[in-house]
Amino acid sequence: MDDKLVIADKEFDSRLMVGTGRHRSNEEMVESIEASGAEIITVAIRRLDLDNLEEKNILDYFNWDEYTILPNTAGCKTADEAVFTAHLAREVTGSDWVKVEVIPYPEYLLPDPRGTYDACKRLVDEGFVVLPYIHADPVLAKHLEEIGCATVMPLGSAIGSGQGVQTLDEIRIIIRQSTVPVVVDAGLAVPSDASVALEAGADAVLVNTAIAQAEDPAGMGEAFKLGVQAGRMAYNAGRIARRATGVPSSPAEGVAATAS
Amino acid sequence: MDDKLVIADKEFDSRLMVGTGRHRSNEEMVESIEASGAEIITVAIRRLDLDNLEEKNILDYFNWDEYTILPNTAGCKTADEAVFTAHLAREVTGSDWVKVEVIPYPEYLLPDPRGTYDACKRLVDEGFVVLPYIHADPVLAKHLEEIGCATVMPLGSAIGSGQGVQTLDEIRIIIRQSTVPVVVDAGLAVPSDASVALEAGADAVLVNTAIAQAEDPAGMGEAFKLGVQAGRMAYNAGRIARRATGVPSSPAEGVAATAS
Amino acid sequence: MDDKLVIADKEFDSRLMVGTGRHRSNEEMVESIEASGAEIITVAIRRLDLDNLEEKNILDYFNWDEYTILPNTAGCKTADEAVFTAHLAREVTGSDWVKVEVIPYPEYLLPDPRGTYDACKRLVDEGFVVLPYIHADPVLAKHLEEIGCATVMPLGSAIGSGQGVQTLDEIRIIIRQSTVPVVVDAGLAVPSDASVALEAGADAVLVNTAIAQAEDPAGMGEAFKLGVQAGRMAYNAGRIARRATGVPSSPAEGVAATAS
Amino acid sequence: MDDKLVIADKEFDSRLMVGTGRHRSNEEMVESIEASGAEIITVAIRRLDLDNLEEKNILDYFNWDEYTILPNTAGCKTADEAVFTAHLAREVTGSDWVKVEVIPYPEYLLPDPRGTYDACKRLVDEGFVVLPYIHADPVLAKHLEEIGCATVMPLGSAIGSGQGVQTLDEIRIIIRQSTVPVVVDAGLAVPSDASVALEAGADAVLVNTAIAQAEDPAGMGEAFKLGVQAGRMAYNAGRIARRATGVPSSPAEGVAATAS
Amino acid sequence: MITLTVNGKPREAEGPVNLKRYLVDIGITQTAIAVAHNGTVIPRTEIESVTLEDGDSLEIVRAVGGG
Amino acid sequence: MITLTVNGKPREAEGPVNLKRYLVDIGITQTAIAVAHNGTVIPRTEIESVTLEDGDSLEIVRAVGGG
Amino acid sequence: MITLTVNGKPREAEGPVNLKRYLVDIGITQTAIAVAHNGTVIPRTEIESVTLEDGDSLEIVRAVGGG
Amino acid sequence: MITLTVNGKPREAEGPVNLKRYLVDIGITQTAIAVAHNGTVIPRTEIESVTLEDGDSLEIVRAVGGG
Repeated sequence: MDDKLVIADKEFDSRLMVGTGRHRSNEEMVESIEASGAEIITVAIRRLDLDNLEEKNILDYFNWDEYTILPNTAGCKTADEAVFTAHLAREVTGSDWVKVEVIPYPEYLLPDPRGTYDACKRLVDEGFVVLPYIHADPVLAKHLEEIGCATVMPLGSAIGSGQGVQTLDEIRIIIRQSTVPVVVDAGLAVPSDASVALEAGADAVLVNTAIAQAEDPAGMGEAFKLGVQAGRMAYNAGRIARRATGVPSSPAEGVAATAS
Repeated sequence: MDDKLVIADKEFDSRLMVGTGRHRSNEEMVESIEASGAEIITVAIRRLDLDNLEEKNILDYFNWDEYTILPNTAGCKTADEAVFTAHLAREVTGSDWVKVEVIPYPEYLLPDPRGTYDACKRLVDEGFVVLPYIHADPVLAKHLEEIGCATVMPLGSAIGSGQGVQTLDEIRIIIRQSTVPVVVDAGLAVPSDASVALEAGADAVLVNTAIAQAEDPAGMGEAFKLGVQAGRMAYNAGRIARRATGVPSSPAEGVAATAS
Repeated sequence: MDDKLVIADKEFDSRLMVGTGRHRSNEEMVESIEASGAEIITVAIRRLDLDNLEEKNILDYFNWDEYTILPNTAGCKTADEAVFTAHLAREVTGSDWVKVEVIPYPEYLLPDPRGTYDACKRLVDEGFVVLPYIHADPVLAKHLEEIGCATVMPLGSAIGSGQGVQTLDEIRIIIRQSTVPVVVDAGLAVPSDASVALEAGADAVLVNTAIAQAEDPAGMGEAFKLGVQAGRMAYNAGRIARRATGVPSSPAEGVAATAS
Repeated sequence: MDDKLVIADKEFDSRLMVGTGRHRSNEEMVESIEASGAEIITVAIRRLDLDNLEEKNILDYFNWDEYTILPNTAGCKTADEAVFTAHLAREVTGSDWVKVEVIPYPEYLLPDPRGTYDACKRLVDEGFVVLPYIHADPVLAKHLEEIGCATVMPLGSAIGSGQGVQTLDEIRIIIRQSTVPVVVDAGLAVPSDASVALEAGADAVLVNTAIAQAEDPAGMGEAFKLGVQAGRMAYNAGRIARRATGVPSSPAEGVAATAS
Repeated sequence: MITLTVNGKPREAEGPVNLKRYLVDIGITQTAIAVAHNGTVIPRTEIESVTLEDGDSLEIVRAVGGG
Repeated sequence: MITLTVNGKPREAEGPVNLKRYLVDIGITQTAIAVAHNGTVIPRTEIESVTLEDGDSLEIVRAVGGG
Repeated sequence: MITLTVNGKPREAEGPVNLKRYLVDIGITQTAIAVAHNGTVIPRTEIESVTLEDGDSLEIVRAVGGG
Repeated sequence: MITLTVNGKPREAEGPVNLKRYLVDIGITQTAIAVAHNGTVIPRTEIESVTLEDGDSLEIVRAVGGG
């Protein structure tokens, strides 16, 4: 079945996006991302270390014919910082795709709805392909779609918290209302978290810490690949309804009688 | 990696068991079971319809070199009925494996801990390979293991309810204490339910209604196959811990400064 | 113990606010509000029915020496409408307190973070005492506090949905960060929902539909009164911690030995 | 309204039973139990300390005209031990009421369904008023009722775990099927846990650790008193239904129009 | 005769007419109301000083049950 | 003529009759079945050695779809 | 001298001795207790009629805080 | 000699100096970078046309691992 993910007219077979942060080594990073089958990879933008100019650039670890790069604005506390970082990112990567993060307070790493909206509005007007990271707020998601964002990326739970999808009810509403792909981002810890999102109709998920910090990143990368496929297949296959009471899976009639 | 499921010294590559009930057609049954990759198949024992002796026998739909048959005692309300049905099942199938179900009340289809224990005790003593279907009761599970049951099969939620794994805390205790395979049975609706069980360390799951009654049983069968593989892989890969607060997946240092 | 709720320097003994909507009769409304012990009452602002000028005004049902009136901007879809309605409300009630609701889409009745913020900013600058109804968004809550809102009112779940407090994790964060009272509003169905919020450290709750649409509104009003008191008392009394395993409540030592 | 709890033809105004274990002092014990309004008090049976015969007996701290004593069989691992302890308890207390606990494994403090059933059967036949502590197993509960137990006491979560009511779905089934009072026992940590049980139709709750180990036991005792009353009142008052979407609590019609 | 829009509906009136007078004319006696004239909320104290012209709009509101 | 109870229903038969013969008589050809005679399950190998008397009961079962 | 096992510990006593007397001798004054003699619970009323022999075991219990 | 602020730290340089030249001087060879001059991001193509004056600030960034 042809069932591709389409973002800004670009088609993808994989519905799993992965981050490149928090890996214990670049070798584990490359190996686990290959195992995950992801086609979209996020990176951050940071100052060049002028005292260590020999360090190998992360971009050199990947064959960019096979991957789409998605720079983020992680670390930005305001709309201005996010727009500035997006401009830098476009120069660094040559791509106009950007994952917008505006996070004013470090403790819980939750996004600022107003700052995020303002940054997205300006970047969309400048022609960027904008994927905003947001709280699972259906009204904000609708407004971001209306100004031309390419996707919405509601959080499942706080970044790196590993609490899974705590916001499923709101994400269901976002999915029902959205005309752009809904990508569940942040908090996913295990493949079942990804499956839950896709079974509910989410178009994709983004995973980083769960793979990078697993004991076996490559194994977890492949596990997420299968979990995402399982969730999407189940969504297409049409699940059974929930019921308050049970229903026998064996026939009620025709049980043999013991001697009485 | 060699990571087989072993029940009563028999090895299996698949950790998904499937039922044959509630299918809309035998064709859908066969197709979806093939798609699921299951190696263990449950059947029920019922009176032959003397007015319709031409009906094709369900056993004729499968190549039994590829599958292990697991007759159940569904429909039995007492230990006596379950033992009697197990005896009939052995004659019908030629196998001494039996899934013991003792369910006195039809509305919620919940098993009787005492009747189940008594039936299992007698059948184990007779040399049957006994897989009891039980409430997620860690003490009962331990006692059934102690009398020689081949597995324990705690329920996730009521049979056919599609409520998923509502008993995860108790199942975690059962897993921690058990020296025989723990097979989560009943209530699973979507692959994430299966993944959740396997991520927690369950050895396998049994699924019937979720596949048989899906809009596309073959698609759902394959989805469960992947979900079970994903869950097991994630269990082996070592998941990240849950945290109350977030942790950045991008570096905190080195964010470029906007002009001030 | 002196443990009063203080909003904009005004002290209250009750931590339960009640709405006046959806009552089956004004008699039930008055009776249930008295039973609830609430001291803060919300009302909506609507066009006078020129064809039915004899109708008794809702304000005439209460003795305003005993109650504080809190008009809301329910029905407003934009910041402009909310500010306009707040101006009307001040004329109608003679009070400058206002519960700000900006809800653009009717289906899920979820508030608009940006529109709500803009309306609050303008009303605070005009000298209103502003209590904003918001999604349980910790960043938005912090920003509303910073511009001078008197409280924040995060939702437990959608208005009238009766789903209780689905947003407890985010509400805990809001409570931890907030220097103004946190009032959990919307979705509460039963007293345990109110207790849960107060046990977590919320300063108050607002309830309307749960009381107005109960079979016995006066009984439910009193039930909420007790549930709110119970929750606050428990918060002050210091709850026990959660533990993964059990701890005996009876001594482990000294059990009498049966004859052996 | 006359809404008494009736156990074995004895009437009680309070639906809160309390334990006497794990208190930091006998003074805190007495004070908190008085604050809780409980009328049924549990005690354990243990060997007399022959090296400390002066110690004041716990029974001397209460006026037994006001309380009903409920000795338990805590510490018993088998039916025999529980029956033996019940015989001792009857001599010690002069009462034939007994809370039957049969707990073979110490780590999770979960009851043995078969051992509990056997002890109850023998004690009921001997004329005891038997209140069994059980896993939230609807079939076991029904069988215990059928042999003449005075109540069933399903657990909310493991004793002393403070995890609240994790077994609500099963408890709802037990309530629906039961003709004897259903008392939710174990795991309750805060008044909302008690309210949840009573709102669901449970007849009473038993609390020990949550009060005894609170920072302020008397305050927590009173909080539970109110929470239990709130839950029962709400049950009688008829709660609103849960809905997937919201319903406005203010009128949809008649919003004033801003100038256009 | 002038035509006003009152609470969204057209209404004929003798006019130009003073707002306070008009409210009395159409039978509004209760005091716990608010009035907006052409989109501007009119404080109680200034109701007398407003004159209604042809085409003017009025919003007349009161409190109702709400949550 | 004898009367048996087969799968809960009364049935006339020429008899006394050998069980294996009776199964053939009533048209049962498939082999993946089991038979209980007066409450006792009869191993395949012993079916020939059972004689049905008046009043006997039989349960004849096979596998069906179940979970 | 006889040896008893009392609450799991060995104890010497002058004996054979009457149970009620023995309880007094070891200083047990409180009444809210129960006694099991060789595994049998002794009703209050029968304590006087029990004689302790060498090797007998006693369990002497009372109520304590518990949940 | 001029003083620049480069990635937040002061640096001496011979100058005024052309930006492209300066990047080479301090040893930056890799191309997958971006530069902001006094808060403005400089497109690759325009790096040659920028002259650094005393007191100017530069931000020089590259991609790193991030989520």
